[in-house]
Amino acid sequence: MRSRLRSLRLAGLVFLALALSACQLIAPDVEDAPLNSLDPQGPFARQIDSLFWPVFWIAAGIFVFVQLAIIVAVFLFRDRPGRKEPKQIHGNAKLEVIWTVIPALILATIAVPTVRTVFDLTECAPDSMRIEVIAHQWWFEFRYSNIEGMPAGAEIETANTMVIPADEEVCAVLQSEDVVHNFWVPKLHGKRYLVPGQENLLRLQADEPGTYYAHCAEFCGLSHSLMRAQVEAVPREEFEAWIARQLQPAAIPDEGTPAWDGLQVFQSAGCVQCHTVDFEDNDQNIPDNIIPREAFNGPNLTHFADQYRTHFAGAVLPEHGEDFETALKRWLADPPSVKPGSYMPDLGLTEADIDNLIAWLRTLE
Amino acid sequence: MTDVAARPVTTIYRKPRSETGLWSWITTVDHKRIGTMYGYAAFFFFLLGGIEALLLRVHLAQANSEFLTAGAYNSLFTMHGTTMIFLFVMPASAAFFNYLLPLQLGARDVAFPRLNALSWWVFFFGAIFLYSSFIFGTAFAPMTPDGVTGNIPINGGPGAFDFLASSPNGGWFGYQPHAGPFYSTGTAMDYWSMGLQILGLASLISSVNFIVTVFNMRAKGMRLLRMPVFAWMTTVVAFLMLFSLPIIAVALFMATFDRQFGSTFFQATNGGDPILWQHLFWLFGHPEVYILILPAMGIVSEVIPTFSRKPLFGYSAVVFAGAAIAFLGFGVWAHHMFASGISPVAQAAFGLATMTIAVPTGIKIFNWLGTIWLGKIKFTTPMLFSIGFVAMFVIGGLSGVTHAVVPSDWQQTDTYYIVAHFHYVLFGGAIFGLFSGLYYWYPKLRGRMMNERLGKLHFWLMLIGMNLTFAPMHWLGLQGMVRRTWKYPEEAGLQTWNQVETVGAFIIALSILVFMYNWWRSKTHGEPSGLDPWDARTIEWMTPNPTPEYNFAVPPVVESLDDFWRRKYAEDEEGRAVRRPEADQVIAELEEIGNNPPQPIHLPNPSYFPFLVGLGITIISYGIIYHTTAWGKALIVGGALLTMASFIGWGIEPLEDEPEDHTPEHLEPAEAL
Amino acid sequence: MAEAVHPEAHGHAEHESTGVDSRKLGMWLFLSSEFLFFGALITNYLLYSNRTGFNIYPREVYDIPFTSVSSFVLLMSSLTMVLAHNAVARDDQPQARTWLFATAALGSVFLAGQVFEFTEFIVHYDMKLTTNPVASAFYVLTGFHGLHVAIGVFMLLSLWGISRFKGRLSEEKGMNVEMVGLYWHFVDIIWIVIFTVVYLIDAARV
Amino acid sequence: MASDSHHPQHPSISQYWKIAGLLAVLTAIEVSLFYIDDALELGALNVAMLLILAALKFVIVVGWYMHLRFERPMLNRFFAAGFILALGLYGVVLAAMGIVAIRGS
Ligand code: HEA
Ligand code: HEA
Ligand code: HEC
Ligand code: CUA
Ligand SMILES: [Cu+2]
Repeated sequence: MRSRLRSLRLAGLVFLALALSACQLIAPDVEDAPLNSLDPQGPFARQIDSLFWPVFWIAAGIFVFVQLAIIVAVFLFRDRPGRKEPKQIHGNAKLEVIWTVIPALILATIAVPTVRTVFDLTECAPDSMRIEVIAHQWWFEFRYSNIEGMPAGAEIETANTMVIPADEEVCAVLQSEDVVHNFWVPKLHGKRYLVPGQENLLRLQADEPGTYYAHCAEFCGLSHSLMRAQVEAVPREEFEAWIARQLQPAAIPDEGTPAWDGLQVFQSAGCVQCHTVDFEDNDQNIPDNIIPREAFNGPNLTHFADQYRTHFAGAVLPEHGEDFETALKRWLADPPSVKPGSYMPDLGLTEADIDNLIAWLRTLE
Repeated sequence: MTDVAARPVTTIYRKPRSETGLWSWITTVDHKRIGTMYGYAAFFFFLLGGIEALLLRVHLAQANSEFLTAGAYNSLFTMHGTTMIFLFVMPASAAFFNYLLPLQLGARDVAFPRLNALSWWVFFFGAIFLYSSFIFGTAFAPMTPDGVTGNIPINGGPGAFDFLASSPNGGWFGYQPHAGPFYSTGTAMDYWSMGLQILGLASLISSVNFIVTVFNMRAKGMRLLRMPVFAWMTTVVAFLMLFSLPIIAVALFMATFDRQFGSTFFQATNGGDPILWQHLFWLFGHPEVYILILPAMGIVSEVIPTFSRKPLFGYSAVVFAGAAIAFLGFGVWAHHMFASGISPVAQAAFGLATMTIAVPTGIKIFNWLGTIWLGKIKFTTPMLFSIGFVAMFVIGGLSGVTHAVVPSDWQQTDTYYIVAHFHYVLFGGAIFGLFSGLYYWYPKLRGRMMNERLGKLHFWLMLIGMNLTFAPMHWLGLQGMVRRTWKYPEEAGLQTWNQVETVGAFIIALSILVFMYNWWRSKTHGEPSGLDPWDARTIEWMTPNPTPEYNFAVPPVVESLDDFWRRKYAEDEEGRAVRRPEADQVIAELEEIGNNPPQPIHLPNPSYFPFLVGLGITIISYGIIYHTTAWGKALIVGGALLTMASFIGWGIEPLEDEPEDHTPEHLEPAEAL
Repeated sequence: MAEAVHPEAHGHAEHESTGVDSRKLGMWLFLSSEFLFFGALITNYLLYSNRTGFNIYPREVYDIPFTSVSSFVLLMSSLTMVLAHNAVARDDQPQARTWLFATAALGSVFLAGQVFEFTEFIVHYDMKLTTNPVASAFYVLTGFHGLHVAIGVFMLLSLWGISRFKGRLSEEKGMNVEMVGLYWHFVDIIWIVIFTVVYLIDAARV
Repeated sequence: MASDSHHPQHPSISQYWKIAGLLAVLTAIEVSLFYIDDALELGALNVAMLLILAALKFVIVVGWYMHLRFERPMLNRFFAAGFILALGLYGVVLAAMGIVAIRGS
């Protein structure tokens, strides 16, 4: 009696485990899970998805088979009063062959589409648009050059927001300035490392215009968890308009405005050591990026307030429910308290400095 | 046999110089004592690693949590992973190898008792060395933009426990160049690379020792294919260690040279290649995961037949499958690098190679099922843990196969889906197996039984707790929860399941407390076990419990697989087991003779040189970290002198006192160097 | 079940063992694992020496005649080693001692050659450990080989010392000449590989 | 088992000397090949010949000086296992890493 109870409990538990895993499957899709890898929004992600599910169900089938076998065995062959000593069976060659061959066949079935998909998804289409993705501790930089509509030699740099045309293949050229990072836009494709000294390629394509979130997935230091980005897919015309806008230099604000004061702070407080702003021809020769770019590079702020750039600082600010202004204040006041280890130091700005800076930064559309 | 038993018992055996007290433990060369020390140390580090995990879980229970600083968080998961793998599962397996291998082979000790002590002491000092980073280590913020190291103490951001951030923080696989000199300034990662180096040395030494033991120390009649499966898995693991540890040794040396002496093997700034580190690490790292699981599989292969009262189904298939897993395990390392940009040909090849491992693993699973099938299953605590092993390991194995599907892995890699995979194989696998073994062989250690009711409570709490903790991780990973993430945003919708996991982790902790209570109480209150508490099958149960110092008073002669069972049971014409009428007498006699050896037995002398060599090596390692300072150089020289002097002492010291009379040669442990 | 305490087990009955001395078996196992150790170091060197763009490559600075001589010295130390072992086997203790010492001496000559080579590279060609990964790989590979030789010399001298101290060498217990010999020859064959793969072949390619 | 029973088959002292002579000759050929290559540009052939010579020396030292020829086959197998494993694994590493595109430094 007791042993029966016990095996019942065991069976119950195994079922609990089963139920738990099942729960996970039917649990309502969190509407706003921005990095949901089960919600493909482009052909590449979809191809992976349609490879994953069959494999998953095969695995689930094997899982159920094994667990059921355990439960049945536990139930039927438990020791109860009067049960005879078992036959001393040492094995069975036929069975061994069966359970060697069947799994091998199942795996062979999985292997074929696996290999095909690997080759399908690796090589960028030769005519696809190339966008450089450069990882820094702890933000992504995107560089555009040699793109239709851009004059030769021109270059566009953005931070944390990658704008791409929807429904078109884009080839991301992945590089790193420091350590190994891992670029992941779950709804568009799987991950790819960004390795210093090496170039990797990743195909991206979104069916529809929209915002697709990205995250650095390889551990890359203190603020690895705050190294995010967003991919903004826009219709073709809007993309071209965006390129045109990005090619414009920044305007110099009128003297006397808060924005003008902000620009002065930008120059005097040391921001120009790391940040670049491409100004329209000016006789003031505003210096920028004093530390050589090869040695260190902060985000290019020329179009900081571009309409697509809803987030900044590794796309972690503004945080949920926070408005842009407050977040920017928080950032400028003490970056390392927001992003531990951030290379952007606390420059000891006064509140007035910060307000002026924000006024100026807001003009950088 | 009667003639032997009737012989007057004269001298018992030559005693080691000190039998009890600290000194006896420091100088012991007895494989059982060494095994015991390994076991306690491993469990201690399990608690530390577990407490680290609990801190991580408390932190992660909240979106955007600021319970821990980022620095503390990074150190904690690094030390959690490193501890669990190198300071818990490996030494816990070593504890079982040490305690059981000679007993299962019918030997008196391992082939090289002093080298065995050396492995243990090197491990012990290596572990202390690694953990001393919490006290001596330093971690600074990355270099400032102008290329000058600021020696600015790490700003861990908001949160508590920042003082923990001085320990290694590069993740358990220490990816370069992040773990290199430019991005992990301070000494924290030096402690990591040197610490693992020392620990690796310990395992390398013991791997040679175990292989030689298996090939040269078997009792009469114990052919290779009559060895218990656990002994087989020990052999396989020893080969895995023998061939994989030198690789990590080189990788760690290279990392150390980068960090200490200015080479740039992995530093891209000067033409180094970070991918080389990944290859070398995983060339070791993947065999390593089979080093972690195969001992547990060996344990399960002992427990399941015993409590099914049937021989292991397909013994040789199980053995060969273990060897096949090990062999194939060398050829799949790059499945940890599917996203690293290796060529599609390599990705496809490594994906396929990885899948093939499911075949031999499946063979094991199905043979265990075949063993309980038609058996007469007794649900003792060890059996529950073994069944739990099979059930849980399969989950982890199957998610492993989904990683082997390369494009899927591009989505899964570096997410909690992977974390789920490896906790199912490691916790559901290795840990369940190890606990199964602890309950099963406890009587050998103490001569008493552990409490079954508490044991079952432990099992059920642990099973529930582990599923609550690790099952939701599959889901979270697919929902986009990245690994090693200090903060996840509120809007990511990940918090609920994270909270469930945290609750689960505390249920596991509770189950461990139950276990600890049971262990401690059973020492005095457990029922006396007698010689054969489980009606067991293998010959390690032919010695009295607790095991006498000399193991077998009279070396056994083996005639078949499961020799002990054969002595107790015959088969009727249907093939059913029938207890021999003389079985009880056999046991009584074994007990009697086991406690009263008919002949004097020579045991190897204790030695303090292994302890000193371990100490010397560790001192050198400290010296290397601080080699730029005068006292660092002094430590190197001092440590080297101590090591060399100890080796010379070792070489001169006799293993045994000159024998007065002849002992059977094959029982006498050999000794080298 | 009389087998449990088979009285014959006390005698010299056949038992399940390979018949190979445990120390010897252990040494061979250790040596075979050393292939993985040196293999990684050689791989490391080959990888970087085939990469372009470094300012200096070890192959540009090798002094082949010099290294050939020191390779020859190491090769011949294998001869003296095997003669020492042979002498011990014949129980010719004085000869054994001589050959042991000769082996240690030849090993030391090799080491001295390496020290000279390193100094030469550093001082004349400014190729330091820190110069670039090929240089580092070269120093670490040959350095670890040198460390093995040095440990070998230490063991040889210990044996020699023990034999002077005790008057004789015993093969029965403890460290013995055969074991050290195996180790020594192994270090030699690793050098055979290094000399060919690292010095001759790479240099030939320039 | 301290001493093995195979000693009688071991080479004699004079054989040891002859082997050393052979090794010396092989080394001499190696070194001269290196110089011949400078003159004749043998390329791959030269590499092949050097590798064969090294393999010969390797086998001779292992087989005769280390007596592996005269030992139980088991030792041979263990030793070969490490060697072959190392060749295989590192060969794959080199192949895999050669294909990776490098940005040059
Ligand atoms: C005990 C340790 C252990 C074990 C046994 C395994 C077993 C396996 N592992 Fe796992 N693995 C880890 C520990 C382990 N792993 C760890 C620690 C990591 C992460 C390291 C890190 O990044 O920190 C990892 C990561 C890891 C990755 C890399 C993921 C990534 O980072 O992107 C992959 C990819 O292929 C993988 C695959 C497998 C496979 C295929 C098996 C197979 O051996 C499983 C085989 C078993 C079964 C399949 C179940 C039983 C079989 C049957 C019932 C037969 C029928 C089945 C079929 C036909 C499918 N593992
Ligand atoms: C054998 C290996 C092993 C084991 C057993 C565990 C056990 C656990 N692990 Fe594991 N884990 C790893 C190996 C293991 N882990 C590895 C390799 C990593 C990767 C690291 C990396 O990324 O570098 C990892 C990473 C990892 C993470 C991911 C961190 C991240 O990516 O950010 C998490 C998060 O939840 C986690 C949780 C847990 C939990 C809750 C347990 C629990 O099961 C722990 C249960 C144990 C206890 C709770 C101990 C009992 C304590 C007490 C009873 C307290 C009382 C004590 C006293 C009174 C003294 N682990
Ligand atoms: C030492 C270098 C350095 C200095 C000086 C510096 N910054 Fe930064 N700044 C950075 C870096 C690096 C980042 C990216 C941080 C991240 O996201 O992790 C950054 C990010 C930013 C961002 C967010 C950009 C985006 O799109 O994500 C703004 C705005 C900014 N800085 C403004 C300033 C201002 C204003 C000053 C001067 C008061 C300043 N910075 C001084 C290095 C610097
Ligand atoms: Cu960049 Cu993580
Ligand atoms: Cu793996």
